[in-house]
Amino acid sequence: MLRLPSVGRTLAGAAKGGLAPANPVRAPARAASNMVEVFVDGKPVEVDPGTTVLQACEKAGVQIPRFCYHERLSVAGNCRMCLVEIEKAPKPVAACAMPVMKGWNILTNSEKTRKAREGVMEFLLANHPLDCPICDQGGECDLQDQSMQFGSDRSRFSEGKRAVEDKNIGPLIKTIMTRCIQCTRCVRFASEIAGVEDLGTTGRGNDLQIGTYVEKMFMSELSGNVIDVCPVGALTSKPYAFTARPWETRKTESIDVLDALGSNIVVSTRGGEVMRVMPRLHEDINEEWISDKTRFAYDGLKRQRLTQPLVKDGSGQLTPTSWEEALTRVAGALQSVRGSEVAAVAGGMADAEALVSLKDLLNRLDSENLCTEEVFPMAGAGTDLRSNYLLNTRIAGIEESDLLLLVGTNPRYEAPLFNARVRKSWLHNELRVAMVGHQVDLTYTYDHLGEETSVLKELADGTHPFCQVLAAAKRPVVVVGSSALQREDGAAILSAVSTIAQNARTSSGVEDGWKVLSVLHRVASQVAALDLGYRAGVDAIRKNPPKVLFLLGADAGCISRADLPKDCFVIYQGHHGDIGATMADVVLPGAAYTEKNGTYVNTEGRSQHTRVAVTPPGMARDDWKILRAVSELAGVTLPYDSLDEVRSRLAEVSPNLVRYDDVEGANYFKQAVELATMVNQDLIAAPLVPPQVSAKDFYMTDSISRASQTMAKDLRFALIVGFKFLLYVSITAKCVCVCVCVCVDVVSESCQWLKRS
Amino acid sequence: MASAAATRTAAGAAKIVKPIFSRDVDEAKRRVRELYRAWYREIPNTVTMYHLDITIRQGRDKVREMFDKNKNVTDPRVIDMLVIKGKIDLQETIHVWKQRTHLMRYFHETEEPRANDFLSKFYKGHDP
Amino acid sequence: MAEYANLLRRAWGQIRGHGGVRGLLLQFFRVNDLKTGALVGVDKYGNKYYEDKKNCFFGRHRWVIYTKEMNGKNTTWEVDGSMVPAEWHRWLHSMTDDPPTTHPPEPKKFFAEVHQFNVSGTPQQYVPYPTTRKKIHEWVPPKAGAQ
Amino acid sequence: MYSNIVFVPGRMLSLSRSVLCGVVRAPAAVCQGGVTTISRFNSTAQSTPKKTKFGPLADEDRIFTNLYGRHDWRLKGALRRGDWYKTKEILLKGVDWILNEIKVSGLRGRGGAGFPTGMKWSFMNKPSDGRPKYLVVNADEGEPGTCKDREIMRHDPHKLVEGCLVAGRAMGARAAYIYIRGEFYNESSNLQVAIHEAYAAGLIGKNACGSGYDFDVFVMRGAGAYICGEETALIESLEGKQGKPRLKPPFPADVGVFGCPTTVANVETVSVAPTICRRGGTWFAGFGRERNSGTKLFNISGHVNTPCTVEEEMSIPLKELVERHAGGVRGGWDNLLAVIPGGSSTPLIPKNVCEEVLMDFDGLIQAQTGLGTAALIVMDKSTDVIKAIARLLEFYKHESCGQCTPCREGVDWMNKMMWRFVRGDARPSEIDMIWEISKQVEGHTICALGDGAAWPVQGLIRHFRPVMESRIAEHKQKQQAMA
Repeated sequence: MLRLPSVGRTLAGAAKGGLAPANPVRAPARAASNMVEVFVDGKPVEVDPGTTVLQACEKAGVQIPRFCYHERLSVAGNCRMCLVEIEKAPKPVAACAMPVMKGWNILTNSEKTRKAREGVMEFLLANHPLDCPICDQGGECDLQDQSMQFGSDRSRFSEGKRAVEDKNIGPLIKTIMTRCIQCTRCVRFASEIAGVEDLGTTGRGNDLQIGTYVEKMFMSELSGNVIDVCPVGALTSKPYAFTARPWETRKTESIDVLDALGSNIVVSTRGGEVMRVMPRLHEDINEEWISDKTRFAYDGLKRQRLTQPLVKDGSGQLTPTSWEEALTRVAGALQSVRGSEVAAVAGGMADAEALVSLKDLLNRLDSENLCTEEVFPMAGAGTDLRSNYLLNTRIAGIEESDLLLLVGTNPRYEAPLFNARVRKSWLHNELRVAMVGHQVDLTYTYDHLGEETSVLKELADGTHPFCQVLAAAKRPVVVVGSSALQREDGAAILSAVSTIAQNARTSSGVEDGWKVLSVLHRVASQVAALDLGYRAGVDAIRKNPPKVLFLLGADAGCISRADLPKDCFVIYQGHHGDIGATMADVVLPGAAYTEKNGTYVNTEGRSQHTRVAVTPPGMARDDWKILRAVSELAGVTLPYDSLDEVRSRLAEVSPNLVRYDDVEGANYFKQAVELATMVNQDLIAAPLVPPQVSAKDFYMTDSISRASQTMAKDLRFALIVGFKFLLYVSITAKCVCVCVCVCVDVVSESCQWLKRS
Repeated sequence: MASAAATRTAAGAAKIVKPIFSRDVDEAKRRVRELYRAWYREIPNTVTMYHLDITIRQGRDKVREMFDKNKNVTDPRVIDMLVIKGKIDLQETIHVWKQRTHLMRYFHETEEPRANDFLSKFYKGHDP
Repeated sequence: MAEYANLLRRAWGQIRGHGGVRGLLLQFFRVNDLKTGALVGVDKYGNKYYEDKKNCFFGRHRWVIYTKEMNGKNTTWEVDGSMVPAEWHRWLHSMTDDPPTTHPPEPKKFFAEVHQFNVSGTPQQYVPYPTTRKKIHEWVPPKAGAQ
Repeated sequence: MYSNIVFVPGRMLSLSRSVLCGVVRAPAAVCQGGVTTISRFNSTAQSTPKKTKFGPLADEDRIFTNLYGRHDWRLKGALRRGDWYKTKEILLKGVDWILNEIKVSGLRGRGGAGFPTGMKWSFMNKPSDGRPKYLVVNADEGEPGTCKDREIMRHDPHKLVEGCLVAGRAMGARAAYIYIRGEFYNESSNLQVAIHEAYAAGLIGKNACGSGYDFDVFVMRGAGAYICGEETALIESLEGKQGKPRLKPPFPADVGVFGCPTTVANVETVSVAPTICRRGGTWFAGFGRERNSGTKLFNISGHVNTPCTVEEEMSIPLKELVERHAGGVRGGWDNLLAVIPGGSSTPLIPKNVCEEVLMDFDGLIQAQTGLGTAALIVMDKSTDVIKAIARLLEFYKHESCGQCTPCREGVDWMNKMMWRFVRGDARPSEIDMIWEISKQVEGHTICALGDGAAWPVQGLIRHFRPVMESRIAEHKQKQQAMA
């Protein structure tokens, strides 16, 4: 590269400016945009000041090899793989950490750069075991790929290799620490994103090890992400170990439904079996992380499945049967009833297609008894105003806010990625968090205002001292957990919270587009069900027991046989044999979220859809198809035969449901508050305690995770390790005591000796 | 038939098509009859050659059925084409280029027709 | 004329060999064949084994007339090749010329005490099954009385 | 002292420094090479007439007058030796005057890198953004062979305390943290006593020396890691974290200890500052060659008759230094094999080079080694030089922090190879290989420990390759005889 940067610049300028004098034309433009011009292999690139060399190269389309650098983590700069030569600089610089200076010429493929990379690669491989053939990372290993591209073709390391003892950090993550290249990505992930200081380095030099200091579980609801973050096979998935190779799996982009966030996922399948679930990038929802439940509960999709229709025989035993018989039974039962004699309950994982089919079916039977399992206060505006039940601020909106008030929720376990977003904002944007409700362990500090409902009242009246902080906030957000609204005084709580939000809104003087009040849901189907006009809660059914009850994946146990008349005919349609199926007279096997094209609306009102990764097992069918078939046999044929037709019906009912990846905002806060004031319900004094208080409540919340053995193991481990850790601490404390005593003795001895001498 | 031919000539004033073999329907019909006779004579041979588990009567009935299937065809070009195909089929049968199953397939359809309505598709499987 | 005499003689021989016209017809409808020969032996189930080296060519010179009732099953019309027990199977298929009547087989523990029919096509037949683990474990509904 | 490993001052460090000053001052100065920058700053010293003879140092020119602890080290004795004399006046003369004196004196950092001190201190004089500034004194003297700072702290602690005040004033620091090596128990104890005395006498603390300037001095004891002598690792350790070097940039002058602008300086550098201010920069610049001016503490250890620490003029010939102060090499000069001239991390030089070489920064760089901390390790002909270097590598392997790859893996690899070379259990081609590996470590690491581990090996191969080859041949013969 003989061309100097200055020459290059004039050349570029001449080419661009044509006849006009190049520099005077270009200089003001650059001064105005405040950009820095650098050269990547002689090619000019304009970047913002403070950009690192690596980012500048990426902008120029040159990929720099890296191990320790990760966009969402702090820069460590310790792998040295990203060394590049800067023209006229004596030493190669670490591209990930070095900010560019004006006029630098970055040589990404010079002799010196290549030598540096090859040298670092050789050192990394020197102590890396040669177990790629049995390594789970094989095929998606950064070290493997980059050594093919940048490494030497032979080894000259003839000394003994280092070996490191494997650590047991729980039933989810398998560690093979000999493979570790000490990039510390996992350590940084744990301390920055997950917010648990569990991982760290011990030892120094060649004996540097990554670990948890003492043997304990890596207790984080986001722990699985270290598997993706690890560039080598040191941290791999324990349930996935030795089951599949990345090149033999088929990847399907889908949506997670185990919480209300709708994290974007990739489902890897092989031979009609889900092998693993991995995150997919979505900046507005999950960035590139997913929670452990999303990642590891997939083995629940293979157990306790409903694979054939079941019908109760004379002895009351559910026996397998054919679709014809089961559907005939169901249709017969439906034909004999009209109006309020038939009711339906939708569960937490029902897709919008099934929901709309069920609603249409029951409407044709003159029934409006359609409920969701999750309760939502119907007094006041209730679910009539969409703004009342959405996370209006949106997940990404938390990053712009400066004050967050959580009411009766534990986001760490109800929506782990929402919690991660809050932590991110708390860490980088100085977000202040306050909480009304049970004091739980979040990954950030917060002002605990108390767990009594009276606090809410004081906040709404403006008599609480925190109101001043609330009033001073520029972009406040109030998030109320859906569990808080499930109480008997839910309407009163919602009314109080919306008053607080409205007060904060007026005092902050924030622009109209900013939404203050937000509801954090816990189940995936709720928003879509409410959008479609389902009634929240099963109270109506309890009060007015039907003759025929249709359960669409309703497994939360809201309604039981005891609530129903003896001769009530219960139909369960779903994918898992759980609480719902055991009480049913007919069981219709449906498809789980990896097996159907289903529309789900997340808690912020964003409509997304899953895709078919595997076919439903056995005789199971898509949920809306079952309902369509039932309707035909019952003589009230629904007017859609294909998925597109169902979706156009969805669009008729609620157009936002088919505008995928688009958030339809809601904006009737004022009216909602006015209506809420008409609620004449009193707050109950009972403290606000979210149902998921600690880690042990996180793992088994729905029919899929209840069927998952991994989740069960994790739960057990969480309990055992907690105990073991206590034991450990006490032993360590004892040892320390003894050591301290000895030391004190020695010191006093030596002091006396010194005095004498 | 003549009127049909007449209308065709009237319509074909603008478009004159080249015949394959037959210039009119009668000639085509003659060819069909010749083919039918050839098949009729060949059936006993076929039954023995292929050890078919049918009687000669059944075979001839099948031939007739196959011819009757196209009885409403009036275009001599189409008829000629069908005759050519029939001849090819006959030759293959005479020379035992076929196997038993190829012949028996005339008597029994092995594939079931695809389901069309929603319900039968639903009973059938996942993705009809 | 001599030919007809011969034919008659053979016909008489057949009728006599099968115990009259009724026996001949029974034999004809049971096995579609009429042969007479020397009775070599009868196994314990009642199957009779014949041999005729003079009139039959090799390969058709030994045959069996099946018993009419074996292992509790009426075998008058439903005869099956697997009714021949192992020791006679050897002789019948010309693996040896020594019938088990003169050369009884050495007792082996793997010889079945009671000869079994072939169970193919019956519910007892062997069906190959995969040894890999099931991909989907279906839900087993709880027993009705358990609740 | 650790930071002495950074021994190619004009090249490595000054690139980043020049970049930094480019940011601070005029963006136009970026393109200037590091060497130019240095000569620009030292041009003030050029007016002195050319000297040709260096050393011995006259007694009245010694700065450290209680180096051997023959006098009282407490405040009373220090005052008698002239410490704290007119410190107030120095402080009152202002920042610019002090900085100018230091610049005129041509003082270069005594920790090993030899970066011009006046320039380094002047980096701190940016307009304040509200954060306090700190002076951190690097007293984590861990370099094998080096024992100069401990002498200062044990026998002349007031020189250091006063130096902290003067240097702190020059950079507008709020406080000084003295990070002292954990093993230096008596030294830290004496230093602490001296600080208490100074506080009691009103020399430091609120309104130090009555100058109206508030300045505190704290002592922090390390826990015994060599790497904590590297300036950023020292800062990390000071903050209570694992002592692992930080990435630069940002440099400590921007973001240092507790996120505030910080300068890390060596004990000796800080200690000589008051004397320079008192006697004038030109006095100090009068010693030694141009750009290598001043006096320096030399430590002479190893195979000499009287190992010692001595203050001498810079640029004194190595031979004269050894003969005059250390009583000569054991068994006479001809018995000399090699000398490591600047602490363990500088490459060794064989006898023929030792004859001529001058003990200063530039002279030793010409001899392909470095002044480092000016700790001479003398080895006579009884030394197994390969084993000596192997032992040094063992040390570096043990002290590598393990943060970045080339040092973590490379030093361990070189160590394993070196011990094979000691036995001769190697192939001759592996000499080239270890040279290449050392080159792969050098310059690719976050801090300079990797360089410090690579250089001794390179020095060995450069000067003693025949020894290594004959050792290998011997071993091969022995193996063949055994077989």
